[in-house]
Amino acid sequence: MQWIDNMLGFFGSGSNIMFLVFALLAIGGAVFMINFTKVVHMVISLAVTFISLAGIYILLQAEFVAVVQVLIYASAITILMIFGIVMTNHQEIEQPLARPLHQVLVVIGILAFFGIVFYSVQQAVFPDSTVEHAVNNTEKIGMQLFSQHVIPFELMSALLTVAFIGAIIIAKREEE
Amino acid sequence: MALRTEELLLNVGPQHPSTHGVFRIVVKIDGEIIKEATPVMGYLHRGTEKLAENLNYTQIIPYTDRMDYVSAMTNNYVLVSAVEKLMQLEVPERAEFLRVIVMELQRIASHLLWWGTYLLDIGAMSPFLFAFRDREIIIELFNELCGARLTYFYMRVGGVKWDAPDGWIQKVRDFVPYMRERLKLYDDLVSGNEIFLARIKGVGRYDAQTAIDYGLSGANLRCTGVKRDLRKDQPYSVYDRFEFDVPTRTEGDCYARYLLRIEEIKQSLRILEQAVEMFPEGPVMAKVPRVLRPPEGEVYSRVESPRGEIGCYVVSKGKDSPYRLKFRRPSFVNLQILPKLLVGESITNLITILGATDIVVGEVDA
Amino acid sequence: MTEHKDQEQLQEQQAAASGEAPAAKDTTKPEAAAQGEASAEQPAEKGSAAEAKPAEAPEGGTGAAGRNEGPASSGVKAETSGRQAASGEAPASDGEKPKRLDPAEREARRAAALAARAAAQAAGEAPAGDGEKPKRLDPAEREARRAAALAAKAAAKAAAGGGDEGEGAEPAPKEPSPNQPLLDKIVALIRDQVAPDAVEDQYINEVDSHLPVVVVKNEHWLKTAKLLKQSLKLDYLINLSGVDYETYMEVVYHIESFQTGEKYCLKVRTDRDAPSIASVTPVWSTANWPEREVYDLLGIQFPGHPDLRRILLPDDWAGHPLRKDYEPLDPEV
Amino acid sequence: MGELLTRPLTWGSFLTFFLMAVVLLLIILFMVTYAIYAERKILGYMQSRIGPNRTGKFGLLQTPADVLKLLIKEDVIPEKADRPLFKLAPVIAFVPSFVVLATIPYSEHMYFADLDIGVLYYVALSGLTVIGIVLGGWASNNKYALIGGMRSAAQLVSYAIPLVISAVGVVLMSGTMNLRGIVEGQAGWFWNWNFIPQILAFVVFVISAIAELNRTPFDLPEAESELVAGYHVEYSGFRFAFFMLTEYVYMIAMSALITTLFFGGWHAPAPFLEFIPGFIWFLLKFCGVFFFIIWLRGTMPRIRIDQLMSLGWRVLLPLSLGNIFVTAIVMEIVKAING
Repeated sequence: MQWIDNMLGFFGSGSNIMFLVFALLAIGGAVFMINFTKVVHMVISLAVTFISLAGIYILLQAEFVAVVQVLIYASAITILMIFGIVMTNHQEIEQPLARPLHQVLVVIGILAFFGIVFYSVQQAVFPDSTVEHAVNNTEKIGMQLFSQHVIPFELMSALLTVAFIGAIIIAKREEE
Repeated sequence: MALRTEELLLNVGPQHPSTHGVFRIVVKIDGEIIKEATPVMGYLHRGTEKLAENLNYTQIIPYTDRMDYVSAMTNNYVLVSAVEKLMQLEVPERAEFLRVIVMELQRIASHLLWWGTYLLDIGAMSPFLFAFRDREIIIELFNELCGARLTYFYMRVGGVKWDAPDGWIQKVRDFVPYMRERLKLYDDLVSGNEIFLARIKGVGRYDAQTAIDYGLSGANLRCTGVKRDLRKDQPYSVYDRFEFDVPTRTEGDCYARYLLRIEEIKQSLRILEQAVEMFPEGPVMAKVPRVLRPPEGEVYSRVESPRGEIGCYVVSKGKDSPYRLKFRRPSFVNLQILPKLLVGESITNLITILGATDIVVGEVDA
Repeated sequence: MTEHKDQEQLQEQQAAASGEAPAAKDTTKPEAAAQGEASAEQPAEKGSAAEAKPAEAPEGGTGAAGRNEGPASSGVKAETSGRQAASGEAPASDGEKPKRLDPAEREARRAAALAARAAAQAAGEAPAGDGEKPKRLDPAEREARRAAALAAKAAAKAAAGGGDEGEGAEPAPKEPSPNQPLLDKIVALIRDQVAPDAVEDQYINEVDSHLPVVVVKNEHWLKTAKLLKQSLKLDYLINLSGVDYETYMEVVYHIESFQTGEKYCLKVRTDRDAPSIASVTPVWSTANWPEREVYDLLGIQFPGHPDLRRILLPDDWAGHPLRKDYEPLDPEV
Repeated sequence: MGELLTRPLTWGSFLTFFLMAVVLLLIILFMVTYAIYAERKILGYMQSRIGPNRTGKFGLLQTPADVLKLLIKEDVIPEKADRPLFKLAPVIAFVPSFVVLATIPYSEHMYFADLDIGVLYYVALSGLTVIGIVLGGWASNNKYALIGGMRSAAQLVSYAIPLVISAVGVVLMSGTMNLRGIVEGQAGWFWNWNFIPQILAFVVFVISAIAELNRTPFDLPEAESELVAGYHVEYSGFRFAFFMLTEYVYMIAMSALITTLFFGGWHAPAPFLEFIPGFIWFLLKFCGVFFFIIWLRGTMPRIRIDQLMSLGWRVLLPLSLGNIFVTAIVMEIVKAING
């Protein structure tokens, strides 16, 4: 019974427990995102997923990515979506009732998928030496962006600026 | 396909901090821009005109106190002056002086109240407390004179009820320089503030033609450059004896109205200063019969109240109560232009414009 | 201070000099008091008004000093006359009003105003010097002065009352009102431009500063209103009120012109059972809410009004409260 | 305290962290209580009145009494409100306000998280509060609340940008985003503090910070004269208390952040004054900033929403961008001169 030992070892570490919590929240958020009927509720569960992902990034010691995740996805994008929903007129569409057989099949499929993944993860042997974490990964990211990847970075920013201006022009035209 | 944003129907009032009473404006907004505004009033309608038909003339006076409750003295005066006109009464000089003094004090008090609450509407908190503190002095003066702080019931047909107590005139005299000092402080605190100017300059603008067409009066009319002040144009009481200016401005916006009201306080102080110097001796009440029965006839009396022209149309059939009594309430008339001004403005400007109109809901609804 | 005393002495001398029967002089008084500046505007009486005013100042002293010889009463009196004088002065300094007068009239008014000012200087300064005195007086003296003042007042009233009666006798045919030309002008205009029978009634409301009143026939009202706004530049609707006269209903319009300064009162009568008067909201935007108010409280219909709804009372209110036959739905309330 | 953070997460260290967080929460609650009291007293003196002086000595118990009242008040939820979101919104608004406090270094040895990205962390987390505010406005099913919530969202999102970008100037000077590092870079005399070399960034930052705090003259979301009370108009009792708490905790956090970024954190203004503990210096500077924010409330009227937006996008953003540019150039020149 190696997997029980594995489990115990897993729960012995605080960061693993946190990982489990974040992972469950992320998945739960995604599931509820699909299942809620009110659009605003959906957005909130999506935000939960975003924040949980940020938590997982922190566990991976990628603070910069985590913070950017919160800054852009969890706050900016979520608020943008809420804005769009609240400002526009929308009717709540009644969910069509799912057929029972359909649901049973879905549950079986999910369980099968879980079993396969669980088994293969248990079987897999990870290499012992993990990559050394950068002590100051923000600095590293900065170095990478502005030295090796400076051209893609600039291209991306130009692209975003163009999209930004385009959006303004379209919005202006509609106003007239 | 164009994505349209939803139009909202927003009820501003009847209970809203910036309608200054129970008054409602139904606005249709797109985002924060007003597409349509419909004022709804009558929440404070007490049927003053109907009640008056069953009361004798002296009994009506306290009802006028409650119309424009921040300027009760001018309301008192418009009614008594109408009856005096009808009866062709000669009012003792001292009484007329007392009337002028209390009316000008009232004008200052009313403008102070407006100033404080307007700044509160704009979002500044301290001026409100400053204004109330200074207004308190005037109210205390009134309290000393007639025993009431808000609804004075001070004037009577033929004079005033109480003579000034000892030292009262001196207190009024002392108030003038004090208030001048305070006005300087007000100017320092508010009048030059960038945010304040940005908020009210150019907002709620109309021209003289529109103002006359809509029958506006008071600072709402003078802000368009029309020089109209009944105290000068058709002097009543003893106003013809005082030297004062009628300030006007030509911008026609909220800022002009703001400056005018501040300037009017200064002019009122000038009048007060002269009135206390010229204050005569003598009785404060003419000989009038116990029961007032004005002869048959009708009269329209008009007075420059802090809010504009308050008028009183009395039809008498020779009885002790009026056959018909109608008040021209400046707040009611001035408010009419509001829907026209609001279209295309933001909700924030609704407050700015409504505030600058200076209405008292008790007067709108009467 | 000495100057003031001199003024006072001068005044008393004048008073002594012109010691005539006060009643005769007083006849001009109520008129001057009631009309104020009106008397100065009046072209017919301009000369007499100008003369009356300076004469009045010493006369004020006479009335009082002759009877009571109290300094206080003379002060009161002198100031009253000063006020009259000043009221003559006010329009001249006003700047706006002279515009509406023709040159000749203006000239006359100027003369009147100047004379009045001179009188005011003579009389008006007396009370200022006088006002200082009471502080120095002992209570007894003050009491005496008070009594004197009251007596003076009563006497003045009696004299004024006598004057009133005298007035009726003096100008044998009823003295034409200063605003008679205005009334004639507007009536002629309406008759000429609208319809010969458009004017139902016309008179001068003497109590109300000689306000010209015209009663216009209901069916001609809208056309008249438009005409008045255009031809007479009556651009300011001061007040609009409805009255229920039990046999008919009436809507009263007080209208003023900012350009000429003329003021009129126009009335339109309507049937009481189906009251209806053309709306003047298209002419004066001010009329909008007052018309709604009249509709609300008196039930008069205003065809042509953009939005005739109740304004002060709730929409489901029964009846129109200002009608004389109004019975509240629930008398307890 | 620093070495604690580097240890692996065990149940023991978790408990320690948890207890410390609870203690911090209590301290913050105490500070908020007296921040409110201080605000009322200061405003009172500015408006020539006394302020609270009845409950307890000098009115010191006034705010605790108010809080107690709020807690035992009936909790009203509008019938047509979205109940789950209505209840969730105050929590979403409050939690980030408390979480951001973790990264502030109160003195050289007193801090909770030694993050390399302290500045970003603050901004990112505080952005989450907006969700709570918008949701509160939306869930109340009240038009005033909705408009208040929308205004708030628009305002907070637009002002977060100049806030971050103006802080970049400071980051450039210090060469780190770690708040402790930034403070350490400001040691020595007070002219080493960032507010002098980064005066432009300082001004932009303070303006944006006040806008972020929804304080006068940028208190539009709850502009009571227009929107009655803005997004929390339907809230009562302890849910309202949560929003109130959020606001004041942010005020404390922002004052602390400004102290850290621009006023040299725990450093004394002159080296010979270093014998006074750093925490005292921090507290003094913090109180100064806090007083400034209250002072503004006593004197300023409220700006209009469109003016607010154009100020943020057309004035503050270009200014802060320009500041980065100038700072970078000057730093390069200085580097070149120093060889």
